[in-house]
Amino acid sequence: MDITYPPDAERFRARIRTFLAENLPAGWAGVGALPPDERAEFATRWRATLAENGLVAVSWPKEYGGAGLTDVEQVVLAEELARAGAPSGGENDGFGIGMLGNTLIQLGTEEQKSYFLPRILSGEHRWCQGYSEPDAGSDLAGLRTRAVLDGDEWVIDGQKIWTSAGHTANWIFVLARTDPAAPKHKGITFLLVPMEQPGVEVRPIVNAAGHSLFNEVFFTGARTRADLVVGGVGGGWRTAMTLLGFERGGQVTTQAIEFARDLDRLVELARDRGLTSDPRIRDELAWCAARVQVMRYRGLRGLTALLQGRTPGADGAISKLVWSEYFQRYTELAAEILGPELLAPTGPGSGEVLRVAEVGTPNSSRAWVDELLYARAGTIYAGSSQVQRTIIGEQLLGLPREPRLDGGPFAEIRPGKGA
Amino acid sequence: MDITYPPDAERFRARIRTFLAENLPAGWAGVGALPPDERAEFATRWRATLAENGLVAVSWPKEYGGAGLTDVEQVVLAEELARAGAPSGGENDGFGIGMLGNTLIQLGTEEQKSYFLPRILSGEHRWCQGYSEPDAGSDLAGLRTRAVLDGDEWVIDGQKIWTSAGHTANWIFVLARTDPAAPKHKGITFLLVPMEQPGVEVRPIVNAAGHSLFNEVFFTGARTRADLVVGGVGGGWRTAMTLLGFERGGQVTTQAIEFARDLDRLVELARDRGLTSDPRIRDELAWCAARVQVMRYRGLRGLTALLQGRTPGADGAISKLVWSEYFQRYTELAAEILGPELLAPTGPGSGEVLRVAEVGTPNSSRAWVDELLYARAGTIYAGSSQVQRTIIGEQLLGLPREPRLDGGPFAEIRPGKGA
Amino acid sequence: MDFAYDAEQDQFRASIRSFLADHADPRAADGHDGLLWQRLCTDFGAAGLHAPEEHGGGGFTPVETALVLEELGRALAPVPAWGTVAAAEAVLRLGGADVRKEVLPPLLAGERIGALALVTEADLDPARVPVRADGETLTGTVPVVPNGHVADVLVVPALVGDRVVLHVVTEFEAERQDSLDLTRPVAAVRLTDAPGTPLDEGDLDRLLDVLRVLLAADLLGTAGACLGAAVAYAHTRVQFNRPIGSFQAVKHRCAELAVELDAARAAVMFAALAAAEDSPELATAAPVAKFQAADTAVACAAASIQIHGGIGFTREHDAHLFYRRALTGAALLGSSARQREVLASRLGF
Amino acid sequence: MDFAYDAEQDQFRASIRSFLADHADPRAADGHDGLLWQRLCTDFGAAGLHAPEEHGGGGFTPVETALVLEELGRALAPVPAWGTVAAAEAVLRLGGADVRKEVLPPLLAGERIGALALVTEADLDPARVPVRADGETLTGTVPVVPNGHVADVLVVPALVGDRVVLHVVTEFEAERQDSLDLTRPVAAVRLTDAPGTPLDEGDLDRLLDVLRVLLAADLLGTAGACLGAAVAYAHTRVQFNRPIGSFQAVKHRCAELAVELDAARAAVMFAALAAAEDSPELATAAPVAKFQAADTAVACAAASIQIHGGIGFTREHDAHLFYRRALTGAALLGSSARQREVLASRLGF
Repeated sequence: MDITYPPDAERFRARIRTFLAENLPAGWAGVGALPPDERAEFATRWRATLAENGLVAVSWPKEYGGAGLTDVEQVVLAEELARAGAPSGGENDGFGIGMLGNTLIQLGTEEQKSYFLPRILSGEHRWCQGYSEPDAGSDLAGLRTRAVLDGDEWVIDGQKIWTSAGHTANWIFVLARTDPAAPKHKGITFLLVPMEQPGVEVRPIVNAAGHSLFNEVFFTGARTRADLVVGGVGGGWRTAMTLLGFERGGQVTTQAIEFARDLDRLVELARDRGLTSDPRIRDELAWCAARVQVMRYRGLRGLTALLQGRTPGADGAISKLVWSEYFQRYTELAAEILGPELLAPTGPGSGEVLRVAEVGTPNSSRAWVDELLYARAGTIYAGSSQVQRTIIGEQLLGLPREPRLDGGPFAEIRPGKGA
Repeated sequence: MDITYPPDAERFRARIRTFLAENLPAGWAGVGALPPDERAEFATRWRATLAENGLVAVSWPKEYGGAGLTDVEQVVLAEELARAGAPSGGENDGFGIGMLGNTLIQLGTEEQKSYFLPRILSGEHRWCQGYSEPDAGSDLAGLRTRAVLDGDEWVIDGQKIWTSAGHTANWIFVLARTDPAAPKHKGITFLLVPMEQPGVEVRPIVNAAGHSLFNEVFFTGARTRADLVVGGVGGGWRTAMTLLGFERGGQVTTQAIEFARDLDRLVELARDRGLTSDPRIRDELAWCAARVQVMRYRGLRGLTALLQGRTPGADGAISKLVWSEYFQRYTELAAEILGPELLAPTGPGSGEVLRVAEVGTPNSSRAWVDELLYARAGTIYAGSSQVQRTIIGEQLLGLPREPRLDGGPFAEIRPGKGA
Repeated sequence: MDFAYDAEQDQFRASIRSFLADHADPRAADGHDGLLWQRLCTDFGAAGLHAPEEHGGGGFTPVETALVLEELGRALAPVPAWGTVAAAEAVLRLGGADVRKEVLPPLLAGERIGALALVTEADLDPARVPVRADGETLTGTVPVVPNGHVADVLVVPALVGDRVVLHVVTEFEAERQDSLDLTRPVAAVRLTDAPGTPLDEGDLDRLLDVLRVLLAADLLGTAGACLGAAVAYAHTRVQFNRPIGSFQAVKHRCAELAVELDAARAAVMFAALAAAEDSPELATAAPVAKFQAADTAVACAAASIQIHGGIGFTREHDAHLFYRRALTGAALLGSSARQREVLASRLGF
Repeated sequence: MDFAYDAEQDQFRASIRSFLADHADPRAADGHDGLLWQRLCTDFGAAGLHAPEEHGGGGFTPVETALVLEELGRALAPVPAWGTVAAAEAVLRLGGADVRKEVLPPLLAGERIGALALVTEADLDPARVPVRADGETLTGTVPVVPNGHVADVLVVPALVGDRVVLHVVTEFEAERQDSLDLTRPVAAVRLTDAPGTPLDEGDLDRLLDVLRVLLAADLLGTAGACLGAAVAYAHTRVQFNRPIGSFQAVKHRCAELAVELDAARAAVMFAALAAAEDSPELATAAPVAKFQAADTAVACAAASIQIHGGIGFTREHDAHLFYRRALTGAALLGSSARQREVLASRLGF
């Protein structure tokens, strides 16, 4: 056993640190230290800087214009960006580069690759993901958005929801039902759809913390070319699963980095209130510290698996459950530390983040209230805790599935909302 | 609102207190203070004393030889016996008097009543309950013990398990399948079976605490008279449900009394170890005290409902869940208080009890270890916590049932143990 | 033995519930629907059910007041009930005859709005009280006062020498603060040489205990509304061709919350009765009711968001409003851990 | 970067697991199967894997020793591994060359059995140490010593002046006590003018940390065995015409425990590596591993009883044996709350 990084990786790390020192603004204290209204502008500039330095599309082979970094280099880059509190790309890059780009490289036609990949890289195409629907959440395969071929175009009708970064995107990859007579997991097709057309409307969803991170996307006779299908007509479910496999491979060790940093902030909050001497608070803080250590150990193990080319199995489900359940317990501890300060939170907020606050976020009661609220969403989006437990139970422990009631043709399954 | 007892009830309470003072042994400190091997003998003597004073079969009408106490008198009697740490009857009386007797009074034939009731009262017939089977636990209706008519007798084959007080009983009421072609809840018949015959064998089950409170009962061509059926052939499920309704009506307020008393013992344990000043222990002790208060409030509400003739609905399920889950948390707190003392428990044990230790149980580490172990069983027997939550979810909250896979004829349901 | 609401109480509850269903909108008027409060006071006597009739109250008991607060907590009614009831309770218990006569009738009639400048019992600690009495006038700033920005009458702890005495004040500046709870917003209140009428130095613990019970009732209502909403949604929301309420993950979680809710209901009922009877049991029943109701409300509100899924976390959905109210109720008058410490020390642990 | 067991370690684990599956019976010999221990020492070097070869050890690292203890905890092997390994560790770390040379070879060869007369770190508190050194001899009674009744060599803290020094003793009387853990029973040990060899006054915290890791490994094995048994039973046990493992109540509880088990596994692996590398990280990793493994073991053992239903609470079933072992492991070397306090203070909270 050995938990040091190879010398090459450490040399790469040194390079990245130099790059960050030279390219981040002077006195850089992390995105969280920027006023919220300056963050988007910074992100745009920063993406350009990364692109100039060949640090976008780090997972793509160089032949497609990617950075062609090795796995460990991707991990090191992600770690250093996380430590510095600098974004790894633009708002839509996770979808365009991390997901769709990698999927096209594996499953796309030559024509799709040569058309889309450069435009994703340049930022001309900004992608978002059209998966969930109002009646298809945990049960994603229950989706009802329909696409029918009309000559050489698909015509799409339906509604998607929980589309992150939908308002900044101009392309969307959509799961649509193309054969209602097939069983629900069949008959789904993965389509690439331009958003700048009359049949596509994007509406923001404002969340409980007052921010808008998600959108609804309405399709009313929207159109896309017949050949903009990835993975074949009726093969969309498999394509979607392939794509999910590309999520956050390089992020295997950053979870612990982020939560460890934010825990320091919480300890400081407790100390400031004189509560680190309260045995109950100490006990909870220690539990949190231990959980962050466990995230770190899991990260090292995950990185080892990544480097050895082993697939993680249900590890993603465990990882999601661990951080999202931890996030709740940890922000509830913040609430207990704040006590009556909760009633009138002051200072700047934590901004529009989905997980733990960004580097540099002020240690204000308002920022903690934001995190407390966001933590409630953490166990819902990207697969609820219930879904993750089912995955762990069935895939890791091999426990038998529930009896299925939705095995027949999709058209015969009763609609999402009853009574 | 008014939480005082009516004057009549208080007069009755005074009478009971006098009775207890006059009839319990001098210096009586509760059953828990007796050496374990003297408890059975005391119980026998005490039952005789109760009988002489007309205090057995308190819920039966006087015409059947019962005490004919009013509901509130039954409650007061149960409270005073609980406070004094004196049994309310013999080991088999809960089954013979509380359950079967009341069921016979409601559903039995005249012949059954006149034959069985006096013999239950006298103690000649000592009953136990033949419900659960190795493959029919939570799914009681999945039982496989068969009974077939052979002339004027039923012939019974099968196995029952978790039969309390089976070794001291000489009669057993048995749920047996008499029509395998019917759906599982139909085709069950409630039979009265004498145990002193060659076809019935009782084997004790030793539990994890080393005591034997339950038995297995094996039927091999056991026989009983064709007319010893309660509720009709095929009507056994309904009879069984009726019988369960008679469980512990008079005990509505005793749960809180018992747990409050034992919590005093735990506080004393903590104080003795200097741990009542530990904020974490204080917090847990206070939580326990609050939970016992809640049991008390629930008891007062339940008593009100009883006196107003309202049926409790899912209240029994809540009550079971509350005490059994509390019992675990509370004994785990005892374990934390004992700390390393757990390794080598000393002093007398708590004896063969299913719930909280009896009045007078010494405050020894061994007694607490016994309770800790027994608490693990509390969430299993008499309907597991899972079963109780389902009852609460479906009956109290009206949530929809799981899809059923066992709706067809019983004979076509696959056997209890697979692969 | 009659530990249950009677028919009259049930009917009263039903009528206020139905009224609130028609008229209470948690999003109305930035957390202060003055008209609704006015009607609640005139039509239901909401502010003063257990005050004596001579002061303009209803002559009932804290059981009825708790019942009103429970329904307000269920409806998330954006009315200054907490501030008014708490201020009135302080005056009722500790005010002399003159003060009571002057202050209570307009408060209870809904003509004036009250607020209590106290968030937790630590605010009664002489070392921390921010307001100081200087002769007949008071000066200082209290940073967080629920309903303070709409209040006409303020009850405020002030340092008189080295003792803390509650005072009634009507001249103050209040500035609404950003509030976690959107239905019970808070204000910072500044007193500058404000004339104040001192109340008696009576049993502040007892006052706090009664307030704990009333706050617990509010939390109980919130808890019940959240569980009810979650259960209703679990009935109609279908995934995998089944209502999600048929899955044990949802069903059993709801069942566990139903058990806690039932406990909170029993605890609030008992504690309110103890307050009504001025029983010594109030000293234990009040902290039990407060933390049981608070923990249940927070858990039910969180579960409601979870069971509703993404939609439960949108601004448009009420789920987060309940969560916010539950959180603030849990912090008001001291955290659940603090209630348990109070309980432990009163029980002599 | 290679944070995983290698093929050799996996193979070693597999072979000891298979050996234990064939030979270890938790009910054997009233908690002391001497023959089994003898074979574990000779065939697997179980007692001394990370001791240097010069002392009769295997020359491996604590990673391998942890692996053995994990398998013993999984099999509930009734052998004096804890006592022997703990005593050997003390001698290895704090003994002079002579003591090491004399004591270690027979211990590690399984010819003699060791015990450490210490249950929690409080037993190192001068005010509480029951044994006193008087010149060269020791006198006093230690009430609870795991494996003490079968031990030949005892390492015991004794008061020398006002300091606590560990001593090696071979003359003592031991009386087996009723033990919660039936597979790792304890004894009371009495020393009467017993000749004792003092060890150095080295870093006792470090010694305790290594012991925490090894005990955590034992608990990890117990946890894994319990979850494995519960999952296997949930597969085959059919109620309502479905395997009970298809119900979410069972499936999700198992999944939650799998998450905790995974955390415990990672924590023990990391802490053992930190011990192997003598890294400063051991100071945090050891208490983390100890409480994570302990809490997981207790939870898995309790869940195993619950999922097995009534049968899991019978004396014949192993489930309660695991529960007993988990409970004692959790208490040994200090409760989980105590581990967290150690962690908090080492992290400077």
